Amino acid sequence: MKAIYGLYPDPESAQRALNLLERAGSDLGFKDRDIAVLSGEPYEEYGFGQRDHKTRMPWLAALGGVVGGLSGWWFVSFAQKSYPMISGGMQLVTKWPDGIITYELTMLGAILTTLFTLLITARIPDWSGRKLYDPAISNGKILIGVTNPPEMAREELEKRLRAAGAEVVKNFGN
Amino acid sequence: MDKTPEQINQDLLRPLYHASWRFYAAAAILSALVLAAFYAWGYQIYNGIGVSGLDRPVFWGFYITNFVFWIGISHAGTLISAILRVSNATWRRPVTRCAEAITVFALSIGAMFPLVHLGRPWLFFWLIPYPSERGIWPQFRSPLLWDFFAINTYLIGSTTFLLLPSFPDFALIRDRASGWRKKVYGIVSLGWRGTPKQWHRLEMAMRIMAVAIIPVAVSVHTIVSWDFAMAPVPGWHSTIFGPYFVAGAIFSGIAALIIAMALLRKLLHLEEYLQPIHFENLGKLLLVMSLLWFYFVFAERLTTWYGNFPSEMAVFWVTQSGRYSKLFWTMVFCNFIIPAPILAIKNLRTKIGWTVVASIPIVVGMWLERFLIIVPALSHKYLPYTYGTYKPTWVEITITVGTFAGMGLLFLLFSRVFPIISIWELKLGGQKKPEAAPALASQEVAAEP
Amino acid sequence: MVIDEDRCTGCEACVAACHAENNIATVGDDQAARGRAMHWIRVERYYEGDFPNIKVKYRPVPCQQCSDAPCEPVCPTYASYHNPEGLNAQIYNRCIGTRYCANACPYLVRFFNFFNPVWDKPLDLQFNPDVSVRSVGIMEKCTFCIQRIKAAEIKAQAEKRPLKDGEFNPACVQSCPAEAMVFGDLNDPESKVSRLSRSNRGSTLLSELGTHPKVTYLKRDTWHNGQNA
Amino acid sequence: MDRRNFLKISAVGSATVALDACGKPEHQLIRFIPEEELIPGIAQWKPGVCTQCAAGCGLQVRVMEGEAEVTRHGQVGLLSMGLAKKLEGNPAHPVNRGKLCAWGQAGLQVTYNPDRVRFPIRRTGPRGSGEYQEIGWEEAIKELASRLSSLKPGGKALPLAFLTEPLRDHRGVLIGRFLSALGAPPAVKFEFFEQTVLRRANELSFGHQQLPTFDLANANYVICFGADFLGTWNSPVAQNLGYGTMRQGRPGQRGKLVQVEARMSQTGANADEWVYAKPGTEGLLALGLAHVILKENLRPAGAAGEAGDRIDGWSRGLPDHTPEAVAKSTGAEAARIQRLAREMAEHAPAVVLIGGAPLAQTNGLSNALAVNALNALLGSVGKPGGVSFTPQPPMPDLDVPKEGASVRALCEGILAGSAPVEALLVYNANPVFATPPAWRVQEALEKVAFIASFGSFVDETSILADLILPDHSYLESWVDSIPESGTTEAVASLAPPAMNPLHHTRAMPDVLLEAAHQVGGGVGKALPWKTYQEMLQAAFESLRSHPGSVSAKTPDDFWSEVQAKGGWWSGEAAKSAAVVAAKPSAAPATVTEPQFDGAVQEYPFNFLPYASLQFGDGRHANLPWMQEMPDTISTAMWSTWVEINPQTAERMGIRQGDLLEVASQHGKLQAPALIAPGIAPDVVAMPVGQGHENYGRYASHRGANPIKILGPQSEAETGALAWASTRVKITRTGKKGKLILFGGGLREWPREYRRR
Repeated sequence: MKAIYGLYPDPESAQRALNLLERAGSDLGFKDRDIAVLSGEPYEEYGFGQRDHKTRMPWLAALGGVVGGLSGWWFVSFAQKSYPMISGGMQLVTKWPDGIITYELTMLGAILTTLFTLLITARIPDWSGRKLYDPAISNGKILIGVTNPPEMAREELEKRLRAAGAEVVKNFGN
Repeated sequence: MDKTPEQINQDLLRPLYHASWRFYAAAAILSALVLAAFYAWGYQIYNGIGVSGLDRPVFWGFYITNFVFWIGISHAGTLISAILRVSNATWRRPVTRCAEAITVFALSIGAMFPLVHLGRPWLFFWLIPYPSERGIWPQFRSPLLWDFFAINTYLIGSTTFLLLPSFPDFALIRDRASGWRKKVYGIVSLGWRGTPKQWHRLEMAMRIMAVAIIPVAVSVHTIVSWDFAMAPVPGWHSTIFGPYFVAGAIFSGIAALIIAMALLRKLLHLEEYLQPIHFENLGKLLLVMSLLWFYFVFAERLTTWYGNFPSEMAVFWVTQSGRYSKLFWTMVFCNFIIPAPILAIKNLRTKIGWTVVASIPIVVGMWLERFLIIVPALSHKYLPYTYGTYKPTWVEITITVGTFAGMGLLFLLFSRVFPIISIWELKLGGQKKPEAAPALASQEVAAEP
Repeated sequence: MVIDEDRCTGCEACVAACHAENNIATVGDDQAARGRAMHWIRVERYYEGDFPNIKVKYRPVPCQQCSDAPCEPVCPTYASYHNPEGLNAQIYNRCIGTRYCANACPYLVRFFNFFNPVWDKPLDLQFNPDVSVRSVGIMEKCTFCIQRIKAAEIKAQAEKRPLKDGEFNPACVQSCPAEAMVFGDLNDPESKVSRLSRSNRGSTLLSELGTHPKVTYLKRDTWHNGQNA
Repeated sequence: MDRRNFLKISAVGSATVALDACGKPEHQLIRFIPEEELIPGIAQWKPGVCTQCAAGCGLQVRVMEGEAEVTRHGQVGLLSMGLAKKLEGNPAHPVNRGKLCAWGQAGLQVTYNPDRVRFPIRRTGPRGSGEYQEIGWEEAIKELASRLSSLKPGGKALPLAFLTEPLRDHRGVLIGRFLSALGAPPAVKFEFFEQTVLRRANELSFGHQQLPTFDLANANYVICFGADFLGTWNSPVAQNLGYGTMRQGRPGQRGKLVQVEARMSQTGANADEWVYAKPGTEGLLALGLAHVILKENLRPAGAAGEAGDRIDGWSRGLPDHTPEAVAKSTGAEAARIQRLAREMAEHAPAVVLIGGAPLAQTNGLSNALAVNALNALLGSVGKPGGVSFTPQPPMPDLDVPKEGASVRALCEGILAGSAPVEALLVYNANPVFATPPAWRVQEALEKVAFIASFGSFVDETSILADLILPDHSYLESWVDSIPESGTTEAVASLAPPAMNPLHHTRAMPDVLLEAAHQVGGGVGKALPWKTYQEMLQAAFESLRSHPGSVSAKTPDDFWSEVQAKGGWWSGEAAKSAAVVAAKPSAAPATVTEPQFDGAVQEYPFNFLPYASLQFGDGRHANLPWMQEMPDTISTAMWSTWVEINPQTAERMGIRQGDLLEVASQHGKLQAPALIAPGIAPDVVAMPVGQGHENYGRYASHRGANPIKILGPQSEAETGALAWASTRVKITRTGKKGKLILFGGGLREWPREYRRR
């Protein structure tokens, strides 16, 4: 992967750079999804921190819970019937106590679904190291750049990234 | 807080790089205690559970006391941190990591006790529902199976809850470290980069987890209480047990958290991050829980006393004025009479030292409470002919001490590999507000299409 | 089973007979001092009144074989279970020693092997080969001498006839010198035990707990000569 | 017949063992050819006779195949043999009717006891050291015979003494014949809880020198003075059976039991009414009851007959024994005495019992005579629901030998030199353990040049022996028994060995017979039988002509039938034999107050030892089942204790389990306190049976022996030990004693746990 990016010391300049890039995409021949933003903090209040916000994670979690609960209920009923033993004068399939395990498995289903949705949608784990990254973001810098920029637009991009207030503009993958 | 991100990084990552002789000395002592506990356990497995002081009728003693106690301590964490997250209490930020770590460790320790107390621990896997060649499943009517499911769900949930917000911090360490650290943290950070998508999914996951973990935590301690309440034992068979145990768990958990935070603050020089306000806020919570605890105790005793069932009264009097009364009144002192005034007085509550003074007796008192729930009831069941008593042996005492040492040791090691305060969340608290917020994150999660 | 408190003299023959029949280990003085002695049946002794107007009541307590036994649903491994004849059986091999059943049992008639039992040779030659010897870490309890029940059933089956009332007895019932205990089939309304259990002196132990025991106690009677019966 | 001769070492067997013998040396055993045609897993029931106490109950022994480590011809090996697995009562036996008490159940642990003497041994160390050397049987019997032959009659009798428990079987006959043939004095019989006083009283009142039998099953009103007849006294199984029937065996009718004593015994615990009487005043109370009956003419005055004549003042209506006077001396209320007297007179059949502590007072005989007279007054003698005497089976050989001297007299003779003993044979008697120190038994026995014991166990007495010739257990040998009481039929129980011997032991009668033959001369001729079995067969043959439970044409049939049934009994036919015989008149007795050893000021407590439900007089203390069986009153296991009244304890600051020092004029001991609500404030009680110094691993050095602080007072008329007449003082040691209780709370509804 190749990329060109600028490192910004504060969120305002990063936001400026992002605004710039969003407008420049059609001129310079790159798509909106090629714009890369990396930061050491979420910056929820800024536009650049608001990218890619569309997710069905809560619904998936709820679905996972339902699946977990149903499989729990089925499992417990199946187990109680598969080796039928009366115990303490209770019926063979004991609904109220089974509800407890159903409940726990509902929650477990929701938790695991959330975890896996996160891992899948956030594309982790990824130990390849081939993706665009700069350790400087750990010191509070914000990275704004373009992945796989058209070769001809490189210089123009570098100029604009600087104009937005980049401390430094770097190339990645060359 | 006006520290730059770089200063924060330096302050909070220092413990990962520098360890004094005190650390090694403490680790050595704690390890020795833990090893002693493992020796005692091995001795017990080899010779039989009879080397403990358990007897008839007190078939459950220190081990189950410790089980309930540690499971209770585990509520410090995830539950508090989840509640604070859900209620968006910003002062939570330096507290949550520590609290979540307590949860995971206390839960792991607590979950060991059902195994320690088994008569035939080498067959513990018969508790696990798996299709075995014996053709028989475990019995799902048994509260012990509920325990199995609840504790495992809680353990998975709280471990996730602890680890998820750690990835960005691991990435931070990876970026700043060299050598083996870079490699190791490179792996455990899972390739975290910090794209808005990752940040958002992480925060979204944390929000869902926070919502999900609260009912799990409540159910865990309710189910632990049902281990008792489902058995027709005088003093156990009570509907109050669920909420009573949950309240007690949170109570002891907060106290443990305050103690742990005060220690870390002192030892890791985090005075600027863990400030009196954090202790005061936790202290307020603690005061509420202390009052709530006393309310439950009072309500439980009063109904017992008015009910006047002979078997229940036997347990009642043996704790009020009989054999166990000294322990009972110590418990009331530790859990209410000492901490409540301290925490109620603002001048004291705002001083870290005083909150610790209020918390230490609570940990002791809550351990006693669990002991007093188990032993007097079991030793005074229905038929007076079967009354008995219980005296622990060195085996149980060693194992009990070992678990406290184990908790300390785990925490010590944890503070050496994890930033004890969630760095990115802390920085988040120091973020400047945008002057003109372009697209504000005012839309809530649920409002998304 | 029906136990007549008016007949029981507290002689403890049942206790010794039970030990002999069921290979119950003696635990020795140190263990007994720790409350670990195992007596599947015990004779409870309760005082009433004060000297010199004092009385004693004896009550033999074996497992009550509850119909709705609290020990059963709490066992995670079905070691404590309800057999088709309605007895609370203990499957030693399934037991992992959570001791939960013993806590749940209101009568405290379940006993735990805190250690492997010790039998000084040649005391082990006495072992009843029909009863398994329990090892460390498991619960054991009164079985109503299930080995005798099974033996009698097999014999009756082989002879193609129904079991007779009183054809066999658990060891405690068989030895009881005052004939305070009667054993039989409660499902048969004509058996001696059924008739006695309907006595107006009859009650079950801790009946308020809803365990529905299968042992009926006949309470102590007063002196009468027909007229005030 | 003797299967032991059939035994050979099996080459095949040892090869099999060799395969799995790798490693563990105990597996390197020789495997013997199986002795029996037993099917594994299938039980055989063989008859037996219980010898755990004198009651003589019939047994059924469950025998199953098993592998035992046994010694045969000096070699240890594994043997597949029939092993006794369970003891049950013999349902046909007239005494116990299929029932069996705890001692009987624990009989298995006598046979399988790990502390049994497994082969003949000769002492090598000093006496009491417990150092022995194994010897062969030939050598052992030879030594015994030569010792006996070398005895010279110094003046009158041979200086030989034979010390046994009271035997009610043909062993006793054999020993008697053996001794008289040798020219030795009759056997000295010893047991701690002796019944001499009661036998003498019954002889005086009713003409039977025998223990009484009570028809409790038909009684409507029972007053018992001190006898623990449901626990340890006389024939407990038979009495329990009768008691059960009295209580709930007769539709519409339920008898009443009144127990009079100073310390609530197991029987007292079962009483409908428990009456406190000062120790030793039971006879006075009985006369108080008689006074009321006589005065109110509730029974005809002459009803008491001869038994009444034995009491001074009876014919005059007992004017000195008004309820008020009796109340003063006994501690029972006068109104209660009147009520009890009316109740018992009006609710026939009524019966009165006496036994245990009231007879072990200085006035024991007069107490018994008073009770006998009361029984006679109530018309209960020889009647249903009353008292009778078990007829004896018509066996001509059964000339139960005369009573010999008492152990006390024997020891006095030895110590004083007036009746020296050069050889002493001991069989199932342990006087060193069970005699008061003033009798100086051990000192006396140590003066005896040669002591041989037939005991299965090394106890305090047999450890002094020079030669131990271990007996078979009663499951391994021929046993017979003629019950003295407990049934209205004449009974002769018999059982062949239920199993082969485990160890290299030999039955005492066989050893005695062989020794007699080796001594030769008149002794051999007086004992013409080769084995005890032959002797028994000859004795039982005499029963064949009498109607009874076994009828057979030929002697062989009869013999095998008697064996199969577990004995011979007369059936209902012999009941008439229980009719009271007349008795030549003797001087009437005055019922007095008892004398005690120790002044009240210094020794404020009456000390009441009692027969333990677990150990009896101590002989069962080596059985782990009995050690761990909770005592029925205290619930104690593996311990001894001192019972003390709660108020007294509170006054003295004594708490449960506190180690107390109990001191009499003759010694002191330490035992933990047991708070017992059923004991009088000025009485302390202790169970007999613990405190053994040498009695195997289970009994030795456990608890304290109350006999060792008893005074030597004896019953005035009979000379029997008045073991209930010692007074003691009590001090706290400040330590905790080893009191192991099985039971928790004392009361079903503990009052300390009610709402306050």
